[in-house]
Amino acid sequence: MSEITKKIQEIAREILEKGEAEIVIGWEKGTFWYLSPPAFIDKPEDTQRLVWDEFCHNNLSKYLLDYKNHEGKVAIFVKGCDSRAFNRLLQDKQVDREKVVLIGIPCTGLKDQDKAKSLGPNGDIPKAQKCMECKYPTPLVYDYLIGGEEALNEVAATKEAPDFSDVKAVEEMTPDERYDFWTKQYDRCLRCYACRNVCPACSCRECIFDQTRIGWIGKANNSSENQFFALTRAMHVAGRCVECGECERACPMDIPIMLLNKKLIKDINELFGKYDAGIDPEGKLPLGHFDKNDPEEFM
Amino acid sequence: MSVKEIPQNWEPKILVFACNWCTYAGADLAGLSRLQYPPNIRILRVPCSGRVNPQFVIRAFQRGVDGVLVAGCHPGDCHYVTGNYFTRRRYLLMQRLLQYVGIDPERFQARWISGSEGPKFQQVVNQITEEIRAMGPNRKLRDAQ
Amino acid sequence: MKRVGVFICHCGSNIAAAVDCEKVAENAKSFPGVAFSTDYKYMCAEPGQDLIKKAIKEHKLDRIVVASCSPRMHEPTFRRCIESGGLNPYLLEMANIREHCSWVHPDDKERATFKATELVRMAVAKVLKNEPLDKSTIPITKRALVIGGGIAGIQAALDIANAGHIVDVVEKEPSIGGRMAQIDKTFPTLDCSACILTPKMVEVANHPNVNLITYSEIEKVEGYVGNFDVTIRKKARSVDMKACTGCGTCYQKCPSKVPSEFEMEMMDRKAIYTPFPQAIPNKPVIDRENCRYFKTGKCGVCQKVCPTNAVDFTQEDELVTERYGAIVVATGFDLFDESVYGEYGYGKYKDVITGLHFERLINASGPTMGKIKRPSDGKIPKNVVFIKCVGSRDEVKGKAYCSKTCCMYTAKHATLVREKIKDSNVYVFYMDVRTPGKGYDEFYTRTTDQFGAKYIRGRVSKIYEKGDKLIVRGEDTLLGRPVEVEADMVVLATAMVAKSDAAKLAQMIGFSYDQNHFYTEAHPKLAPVETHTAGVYLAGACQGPKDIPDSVAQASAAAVKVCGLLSKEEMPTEPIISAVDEAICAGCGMCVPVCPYKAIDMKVIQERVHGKTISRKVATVNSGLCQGCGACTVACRSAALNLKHFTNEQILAEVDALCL
Amino acid sequence: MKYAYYPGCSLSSTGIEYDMSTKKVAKSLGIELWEIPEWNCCGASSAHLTDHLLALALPARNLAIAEAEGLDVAIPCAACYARCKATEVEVKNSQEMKKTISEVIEREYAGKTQARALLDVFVNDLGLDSISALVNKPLKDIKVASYYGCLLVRPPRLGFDDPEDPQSMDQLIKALGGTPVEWAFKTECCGAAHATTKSDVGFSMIEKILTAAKEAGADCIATACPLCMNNLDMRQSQVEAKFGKNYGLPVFYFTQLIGLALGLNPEELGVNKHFVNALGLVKKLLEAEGRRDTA
Repeated sequence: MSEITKKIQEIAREILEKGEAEIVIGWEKGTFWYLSPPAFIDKPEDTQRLVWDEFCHNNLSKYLLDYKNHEGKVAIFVKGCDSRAFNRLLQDKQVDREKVVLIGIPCTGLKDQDKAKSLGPNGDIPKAQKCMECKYPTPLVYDYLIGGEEALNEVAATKEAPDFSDVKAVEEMTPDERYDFWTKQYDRCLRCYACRNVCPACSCRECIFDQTRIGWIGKANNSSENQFFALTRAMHVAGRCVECGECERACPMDIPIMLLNKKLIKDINELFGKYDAGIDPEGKLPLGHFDKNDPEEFM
Repeated sequence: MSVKEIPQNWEPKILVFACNWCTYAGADLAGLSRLQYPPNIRILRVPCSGRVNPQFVIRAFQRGVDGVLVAGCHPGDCHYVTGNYFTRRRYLLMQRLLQYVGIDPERFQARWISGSEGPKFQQVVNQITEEIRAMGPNRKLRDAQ
Repeated sequence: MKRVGVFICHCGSNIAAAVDCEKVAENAKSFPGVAFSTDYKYMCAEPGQDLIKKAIKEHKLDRIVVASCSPRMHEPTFRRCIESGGLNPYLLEMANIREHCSWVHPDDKERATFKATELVRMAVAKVLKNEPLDKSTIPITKRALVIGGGIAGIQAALDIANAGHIVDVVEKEPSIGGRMAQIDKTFPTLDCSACILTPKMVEVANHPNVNLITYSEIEKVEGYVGNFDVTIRKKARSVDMKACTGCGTCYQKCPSKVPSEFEMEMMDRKAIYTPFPQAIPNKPVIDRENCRYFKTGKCGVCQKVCPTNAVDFTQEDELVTERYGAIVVATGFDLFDESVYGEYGYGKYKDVITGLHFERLINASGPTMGKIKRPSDGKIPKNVVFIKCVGSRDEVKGKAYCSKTCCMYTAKHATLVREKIKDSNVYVFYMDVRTPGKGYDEFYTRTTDQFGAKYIRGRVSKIYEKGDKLIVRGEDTLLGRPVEVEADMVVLATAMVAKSDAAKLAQMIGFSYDQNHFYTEAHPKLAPVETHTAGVYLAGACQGPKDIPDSVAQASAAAVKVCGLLSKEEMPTEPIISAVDEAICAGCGMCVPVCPYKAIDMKVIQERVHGKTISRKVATVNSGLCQGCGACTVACRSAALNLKHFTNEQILAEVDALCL
Repeated sequence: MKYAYYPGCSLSSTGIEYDMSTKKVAKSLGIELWEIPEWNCCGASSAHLTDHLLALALPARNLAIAEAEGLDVAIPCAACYARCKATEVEVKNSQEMKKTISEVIEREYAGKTQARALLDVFVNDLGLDSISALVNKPLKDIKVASYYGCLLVRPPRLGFDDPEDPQSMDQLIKALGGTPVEWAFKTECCGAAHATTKSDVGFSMIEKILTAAKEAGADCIATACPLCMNNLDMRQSQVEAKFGKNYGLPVFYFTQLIGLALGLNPEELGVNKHFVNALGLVKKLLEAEGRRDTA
């Protein structure tokens, strides 16, 4: 890892020195050993703060939204999932490809932060769930690549495919069991909207959950409103979720948000044919087009 | 949910989102033809089934509706050419998502009913009303009130 | 405070028999915002409407709910009523307590009354959020475009031009005239096709209001009703239209021979050519693919012999953009690819031809000067077999539909063979004989009775060559016996199919077509010449197989629609359309592909953020195109798009009211 | 490539050379044929005229055995193929029939196993390129009239080729180095059993086919049906006598022609078992081959 850290620092320094970008967004070590929060570097000498380790979870693409009105270029590091998120923003017309320098990092998978916290630095910390199901560990779009083509091939070999066993387990419950399961989950929701705030598919200027004048949702924190939030958020990212798992990581109440997202991914694939979001920014979105031969169940 | 739990004098309340050009006209035709059905449905007129935001459906359950039907023109017959094809995609997904969070499949349904299908309108309303009556009041997703 | 007036109609006893209208009116008084509530026997009648108008004044009502029959019936009536009472017509909501209540729940007055009350409560909740809407107008460009210069296009252009409007006719080929120009005689009168077509061609060409744009194609169509911006590609003719006198010296001298499309390749034309002698404009074009000069750089004979120096090898395609108020699509048809029927040997046997070949064979200016001769050896055929429904009514190999014209033109052909070759035998294999048209069945009867064509009901199973004969084998299903005919020539009545590029044009303009690529009319009965796109009309066989009288009738119908549109300076637009809240719109563009009318575009707006001016993209709705379906509102996650009169707020209010 | 093999009764009697050549050729081309154990009659001609259920149940039993094995069935005889295909389609499209049939034959049959004509398997599964790659004695200068008969490519939509103007056997002949002749009698009825019961009708039908093949310039006829073979081959001399003609047209199963082109021994292919001398043509072919070799 330290070798990659060195390369990251070098390339970041070079980019800033050459003026290729005014800001480089990467990761640095945080308060705890198991956290590597994002770092916003604008001076070449600060690039030594940058690191790459198994805890560089934050999806940096989302931060580009903060630089929408920034005149100069911004450079960011992208893992496979960050690059899908970048494509997501590109497809949603939220970023300008010309204004971003992408530095790809082939990623062999990160470690579970929560487990790390409880097991300690010497424990055998397992991979994060999202990484165990990662179909795209290598960046799909980049201007520079850490480790070159070789690393790309090496990492590509580690790719996994989600088997949706967790989704299937929920599907196999009775309706009442399912309802109880989800009620228990969303009764914990604080409606802090952290899941929304980190999500690269959530790029609205004004989220409907903040639109009190229309009255989509009340401010009360109760099961009914929480469930409205859960279902609506899920439908809003349907066909658009890039599976970066940031929503679930950001959730302070450990709500299994990806379990909803993955259900929609599974259904979209079964109903409308194979589709992975954030792969082709020019393609059609599953809910943005239709096929006359879609399954007919409403006769 | 067992029959015992159904309160006395309870009547199901079912919301029907009907597109103006087909299903609303189909319901009008059922009326013109004097085809009787139980008075449990409330029709909400929208221009096209493609106007029905899934958030309206969840809201209805929150507020205490026992069942929701989204109905529009048959695929290929949409007054707005393609609206119902999007409806079909959206609600194929939405239906599965609702079931996934525990809503019984009978509670949310979607159907194509044309302006000439008065009898089909009657038959669909009869069927849904009976199904929901047998299940009792919906308590899922409801506001605590 | 909003003041809602509620009016419950008895509809005689239609509602009152099953719903306690007085009670509903009484209940409504307690609904939030209701300032006045009453019931009356007939709300739609004059006294009922007066009651509403009076109440608006007396009780200072600012929005109205009428609970009566279906809004599909009387919404316009009550909108007019409250408008004359001084309110904006869109401040009305209706509760349908007849079709959706009294008529379907006649036996349970208590519950029907309860339901009616709830329907009224929903309507009141909605009307409280209604906004006054105004019809706006869009200007109409007083110029029409006709695409296709066949008989349908010519007729439509003439009718529009005669009504005093300017019309451009765009034709792909070097001459107008279309399929009808290829046809020899027309059924059921047997008058010469050219004799009735060419005067119309001349008329349209000389009409002061008509502008012919031949050898040109539609490149791009933008805009909407009243304002279509159409880009036309004028293909390089290589001949200066102004200088050319049409003397014909060039094509007499041209050394490159090319099979003539017009003559169904039974005759040659030159590389510089007019498709047929009566072509309009009667000025040649150079077919560059086959021209020796363009292929080898050597030749230039035409240029040398041209007395007016009109030949110009350097001409290039020219793109022109023009604005039109309305478009008539009259692009015609193609013929089915008959080689699909291997057993009939089309393409294998020279003397198996199509009906259109036959038209040229029998035409006095055709390859045989009107003498019916077999293509293989030029002999006069004695036994001629006609096979109908080749490609039509055959779901397996061809098209499921009936091509409509084949029965009649086959009867015509049979008559002409018998007339021209006295000792001939004519056999017609048919599935059914369909002759619905004025004088059609009489014509068919003459074909069999007077001209002695032998009609055999049954399909042909195979055709094969035996010496210089074609053996046609089939079944006579009426006799239940196989039949075999030794024929000298076989004519296939091939199906009419849509133009191969029909779908492309429809997508470009933005209207729909069916599985056979025929253009879809807005309503099969009540709007047969309109498309779903306002301002675009259909004429002729591009909409479905049609004969000449039907094409001409439809063309005139389309012309009337165009004239109706162009007779106005501007047209009102329905105010129930989508609108974008630019402050909220993030410019993601999800709404664009779901709009069936291409009514949503992205535009750039400028705004000040933290003292800096920035520009960003937002969606914008074209009020001329938007039809108010609301599909975009659901595609928009942040509800930046909203549909007027069916807003999110209104629908949520209805849902909430239902559950109180 | 493995298929269940349903030879049917003709292939163990009058059509034995079809069976011999099929097995030989399949082996050479690398197709494994698993003969359905204890197969029964497909019921052709008699069953479907008398009892619909019986007509479906008979082939269903054979198909069910193959289905249990997870194999599609390759069927040489055109009549067996037609009956099996009819059964497959009807069972596949009717839950009710599926149930009834399974009860009658006391086996599960879901219509999953497909009935495939042997010609279809060779041309479309194995492919013409794979076959021509193995040809070492091309049928050079041999003009063949491909005769499909009435059942092989029918009914429309269910078949593997154009029902009126089929091409697959012609293409196969081309792949073998031969020349298919253009003729219009590819799917003409051979008269079936009429030659026996109403010989004047039957014989005139055979005469038409033989005359057409001769006039088209064919050296021989290729067929895919044992009954067609009977009529065209066994009855040929009778037809010649009756109509005063002289055809001398050898008739081959298409499998025999493949075998010859692959260089297999003609006798192992049963070429010596025909009524109209076919060995003569083979000899001519071999001699021509020899001349080319020495030249």
